[in-house]
Amino acid sequence: MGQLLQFFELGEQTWHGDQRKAEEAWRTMNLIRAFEEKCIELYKQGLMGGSLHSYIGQEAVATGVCMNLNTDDYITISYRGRGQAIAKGADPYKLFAEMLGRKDGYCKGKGGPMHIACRELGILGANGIVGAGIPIAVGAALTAKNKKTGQIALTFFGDGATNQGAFHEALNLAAVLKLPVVFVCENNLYAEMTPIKHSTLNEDLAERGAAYRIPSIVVDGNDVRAVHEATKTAVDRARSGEGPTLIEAKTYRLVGHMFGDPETYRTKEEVAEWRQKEPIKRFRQVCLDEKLLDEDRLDEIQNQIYKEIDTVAKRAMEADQPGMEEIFTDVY
Amino acid sequence: MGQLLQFFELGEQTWHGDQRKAEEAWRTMNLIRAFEEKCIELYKQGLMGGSLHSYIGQEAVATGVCMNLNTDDYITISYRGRGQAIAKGADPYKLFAEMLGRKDGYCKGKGGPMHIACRELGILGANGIVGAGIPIAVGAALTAKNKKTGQIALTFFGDGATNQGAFHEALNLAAVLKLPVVFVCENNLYAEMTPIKHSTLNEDLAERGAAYRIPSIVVDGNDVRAVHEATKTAVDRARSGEGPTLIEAKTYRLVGHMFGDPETYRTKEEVAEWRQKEPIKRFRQVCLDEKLLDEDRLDEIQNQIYKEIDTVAKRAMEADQPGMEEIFTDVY
Amino acid sequence: MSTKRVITYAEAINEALREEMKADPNVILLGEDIGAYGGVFKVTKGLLDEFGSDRVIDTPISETGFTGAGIGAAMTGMKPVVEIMWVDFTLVAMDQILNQAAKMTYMSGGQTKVPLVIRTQGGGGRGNAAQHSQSLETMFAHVPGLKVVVPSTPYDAKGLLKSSIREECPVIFIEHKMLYNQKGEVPSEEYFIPLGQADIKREGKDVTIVSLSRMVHFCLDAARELQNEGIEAEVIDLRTLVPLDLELVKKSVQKTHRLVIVHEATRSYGWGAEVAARIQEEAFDELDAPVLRVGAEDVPIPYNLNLEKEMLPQVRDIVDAARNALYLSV
Amino acid sequence: MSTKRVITYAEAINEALREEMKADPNVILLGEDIGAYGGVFKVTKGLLDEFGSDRVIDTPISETGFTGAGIGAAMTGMKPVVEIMWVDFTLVAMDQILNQAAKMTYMSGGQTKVPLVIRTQGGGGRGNAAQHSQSLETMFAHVPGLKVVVPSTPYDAKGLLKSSIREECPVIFIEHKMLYNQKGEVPSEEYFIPLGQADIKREGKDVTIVSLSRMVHFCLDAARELQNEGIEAEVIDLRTLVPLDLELVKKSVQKTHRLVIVHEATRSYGWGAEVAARIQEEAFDELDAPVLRVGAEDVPIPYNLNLEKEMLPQVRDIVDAARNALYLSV
Ligand SMILES: Cc1ncc(C[n+]2csc(CCOP(=O)(O)OP(=O)(O)O)c2C)c(N)n1
Ligand SMILES: Cc1ncc(C[n+]2csc(CCOP(=O)(O)OP(=O)(O)O)c2C)c(N)n1
Ligand SMILES: [Mg+2]
Ligand SMILES: [Mg+2]
Repeated sequence: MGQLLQFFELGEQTWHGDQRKAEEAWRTMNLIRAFEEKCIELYKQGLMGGSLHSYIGQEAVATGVCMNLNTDDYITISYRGRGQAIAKGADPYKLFAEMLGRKDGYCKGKGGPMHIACRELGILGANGIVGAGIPIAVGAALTAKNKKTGQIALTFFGDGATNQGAFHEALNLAAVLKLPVVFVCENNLYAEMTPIKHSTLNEDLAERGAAYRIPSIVVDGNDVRAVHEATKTAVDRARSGEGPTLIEAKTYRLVGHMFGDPETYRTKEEVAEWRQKEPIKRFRQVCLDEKLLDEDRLDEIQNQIYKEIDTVAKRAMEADQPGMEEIFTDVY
Repeated sequence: MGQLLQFFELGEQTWHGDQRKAEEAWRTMNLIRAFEEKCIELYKQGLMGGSLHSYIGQEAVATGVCMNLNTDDYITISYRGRGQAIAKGADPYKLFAEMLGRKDGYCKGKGGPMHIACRELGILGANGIVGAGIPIAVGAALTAKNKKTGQIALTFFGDGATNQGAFHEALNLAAVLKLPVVFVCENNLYAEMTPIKHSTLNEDLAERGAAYRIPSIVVDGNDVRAVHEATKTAVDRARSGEGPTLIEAKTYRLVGHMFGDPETYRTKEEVAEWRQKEPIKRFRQVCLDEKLLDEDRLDEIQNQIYKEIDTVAKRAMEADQPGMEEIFTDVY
Repeated sequence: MSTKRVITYAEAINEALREEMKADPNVILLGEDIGAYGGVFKVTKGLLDEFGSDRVIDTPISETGFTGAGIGAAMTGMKPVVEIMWVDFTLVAMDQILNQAAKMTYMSGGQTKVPLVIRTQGGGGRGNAAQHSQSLETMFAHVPGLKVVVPSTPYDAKGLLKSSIREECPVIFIEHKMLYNQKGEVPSEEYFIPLGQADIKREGKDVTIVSLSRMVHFCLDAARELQNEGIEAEVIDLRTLVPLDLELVKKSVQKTHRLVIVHEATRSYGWGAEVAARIQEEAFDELDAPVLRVGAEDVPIPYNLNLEKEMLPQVRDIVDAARNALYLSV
Repeated sequence: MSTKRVITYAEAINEALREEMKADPNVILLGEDIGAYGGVFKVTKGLLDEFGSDRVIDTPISETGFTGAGIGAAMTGMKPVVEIMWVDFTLVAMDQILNQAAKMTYMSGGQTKVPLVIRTQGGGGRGNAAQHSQSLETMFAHVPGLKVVVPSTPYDAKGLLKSSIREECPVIFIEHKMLYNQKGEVPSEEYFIPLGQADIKREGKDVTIVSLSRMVHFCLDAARELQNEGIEAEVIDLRTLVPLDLELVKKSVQKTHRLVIVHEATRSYGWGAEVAARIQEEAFDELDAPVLRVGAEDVPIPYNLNLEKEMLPQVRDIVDAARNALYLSV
């Protein structure tokens, strides 16, 4: 099984001089961060229902992964899924509107934070049930293979999700049918308040992919370049008909599981340590070190994004509520 | 993960001169075979309801495994579960009575072939749902650990069951909680009419145990001594608090998945080849070669068992039907 | 029907699948042992040979996995027909069915359609015991977002399955194991039966008996017995629980003023309660007697064939209920 | 009650667990985040510290695995209380609940008891959308072999949970997310409430309103509004669906001759239908009006809070139904 498990190492030349990529990554990561921060603000103001599961700290995963995808590639995501939706190209206005339950939201306000979907972007839907989106992505890959469209499917899920039966059944099915699907496990070390190391003996969750004879790659999930490159291999494999790959991206969520989480299950020191390794700060340094983007350009983009997010959020806050007749539509 | 996967090899001295063991194994295997053959007869006569899933060909697994168990150790089994029940000490009369739906049956005729259970023997119950007995055995192991009784739990399931979510969740839970449980996968190469090699890429299903960091052993399931010895390691590990083990016993069912199965999915040659390797014939040769039991003794035991099974089956055929009031008992 | 042709329920379903697969290359099948073996009830016989392994896919034993894959495929342009071998096994895939398939369209605000059919079979009658004999249609009917079809004859099975495959929403199609070999007339011409239309299987004026699946035949037998006593029972086959054709039942009750509901599902909290509740709600003044229900006893299904028979509804129970509804002493 | 003491629903449940764990070393807890964290709804707070990690077991996210383990442990001498965080997630463990726990005793001919409690919580009201707001109690009630408890107050929750843990059969205990912070009187003395006893939460003579869980409070609010119009509603809290205390409902209907049933579960094929069907069956001549039902609309639960509110039963709907049952124009 050994060869099936690979620890990705970043090549020295990765993205060397590729300003376009750097700018794209910087832009997307900041957009996600700004969006998520704004959501917390809105949630605090009581403008949302349900729970809010923030993606802050994991931006490099969504960004690096989705840089490899085409618009018509399919993804499934989870309740913690706005980051990936943004990276796949989702419109922040429609996202905010959905978070706020408004008519202009992607799901007309009927889905909400846990059920973001966007048909035109191949975002098949976010899931509130841990692991449930994994077999659905496998089905999308089945379509792509069957119709020979060259599309692929990719699914994001957490470390905790690998303990669900749905994960097991979906991976085996994909392996046997050799489907064009990429499994991205965002290992942020915790499933709600339980450290993943308390709920599995595997040091690397990628072992679990290898168990189905699926090539599996462990990658530093806080390094956007590494994520991008590792996923590239997987996406290429899928697109060329070689079957599924699993990527385990090691990362960390810098905020609570959901808004209001007192985070009693981890130390302030642990969080502080990870703040040092957080993806946006790290990538800024990379950009400067490798002379990809200079300080001014980085700040300019960032400021512009934060401003844009502000404007867009305001607009969403003014958007209409869905009409009561929407209760009865879209059932069948 | 490498060391977690072990291919069991029979030592030269195994059972050397141990006539008691040989006689026990010979007796149990023949008892199972005779019982199963008689069931087919009864089924043909229309004396049973439902479907009949025969264990013929796999007798060495149940026998070799259960020789390691105490009466108060727990087992869970499947619809193909009379073999293991007999090996655990079940009374053929009560088994026949249950197969025939009679009042004297283990479950008063209410469970039937798919749901054999015997409380006093620790047989927690056979299951009609593929894989569903696995977590239940894990729970029994939890009791044993919690109460520090020194008991262990052991669960039998098929190759196909390893594709179910319940398998995955149960194994991981047992690994994490380090429970005294042994997982016995009887790989008879087929799940109903589908070759296991069409529904997983793993050459050895034991890989799947190793994936949870559970020590996993591949053993020749048609060699009762090998099964016995391999399981011994596992049972000892469990009993001494070292946690779960998975045993993959490679075997073959010599008859159809169920009575009436036309067996179109495999060749006559394949079956004939396995008939050469079938466990009872093989063990007879071992007994002779190793001078454990001589021809006369072997035949004597065998004849006696067949006679006994005949008598017992007749008695069961005459047993009473359960009273109609039984419809309403045992619900809560 | 223009052509007299008698085939079995299993053959009728097989024909529906074949025709729809021919008509639309997006129709694919997923399930256990459905390929070379043709399915344990022989419903998919010959389809692998005709349509190849890209369209008739044998799956590992992983109902959550392949039902989920069916959902994902349906969301992206296929029309999968998933076989879950026994309705009892839907319970290992219930999240995919009830939390995913049923809700996807709504949660996405109508962006995503899930044109998925889940074919399965249920019911008792052959001693398969507690985990292989259930009638679980009510559960699917209770969760909004699914249509629920439970056909009683070869004709209905074919016409309803063809319509189900053309629906844009998930449909649970529950066959009955004791009906597979039952024969009936099925025209060779193509036809469809829309979901949501109950069918009067026998006309009568004295009492209405509402049922579906295998129990329809028991009701017809009961109606014949009742006829001997001069009672004309009207037998209505609901055919689908969602949508529910309550109008036809109401119309019949307006004529007979008496209603008996018969199902093989456990009596308590079964779908019969819904029909009873609706009728007394909407046609209270039409009723000359309480709506009566005949269902399986509230116990798991025992293996012993005598016990099983006794706990499932029998013709005698239906006759008794009808007589009760007419205030005749039983 | 001898002692005036006011605590929350969550605290009452916590007390029940603590007391039963003290009383019987075989009582253990299994679930996600129930240990150090004390459960996402804080129901198991402090129990890990008091009873240790052998008895309060944090599990991986694998409801089938740990529910199954709960069953196996129950069969062998423990009394596990399994927490499934949201009732919506029971759907990933439905086989273990409905095919295993519910049927084990019967299938074994009474050899095996399964003294297992599955605690979970359901209901809408806080914008948790389609997969986190359901009321699925009817499904569990439909499958024989389980008892089903759905408490509405701290007092009931504590007394019923203590009894549930002492049952010899599997019990599904469904809490309501909107009730956890609700306060009520709970005596400090030990007490038990037997399963199967409905409770009159308010006496009245004009119309009977039957409900459970959070809706009981809505019914009481409705009763207060009705009182302003001179209508005295009797509010009955069923407390358990299995066993079902139909006698108390019948007695009330014999007095009021009018019945309204209120539940947060989807209206169609919900438990209200069963109560309606039974009452019209068994007390037909007592009814002066059809039994009316108020339930959630037959759609998945929308995220938007206005839409959610509108599709779930509200006090206004209950008042309207009661007026309807009295043939007063709404
Ligand atoms: C089947 C199921 N069980 C439990 C939950 C409750 N729950 C929501 S998020 C979560 C933790 C998931 O952890 P992980 O997969 O690591 O994802 P992360 O939240 O870290 O992104 C749990 C247990 C659920 N939504 N679904
Ligand atoms: C959840 C579930 N799916 C499908 C079935 C139907 N079924 C019964 S036996 C069987 C094959 C099981 O194969 P395996 O685990 O290898 O055991 P074997 O029959 O070979 O002993 C299948 C698919 C079932 N009983 N339960
Ligand atoms: Mg996580
Ligand atoms: Mg097998």
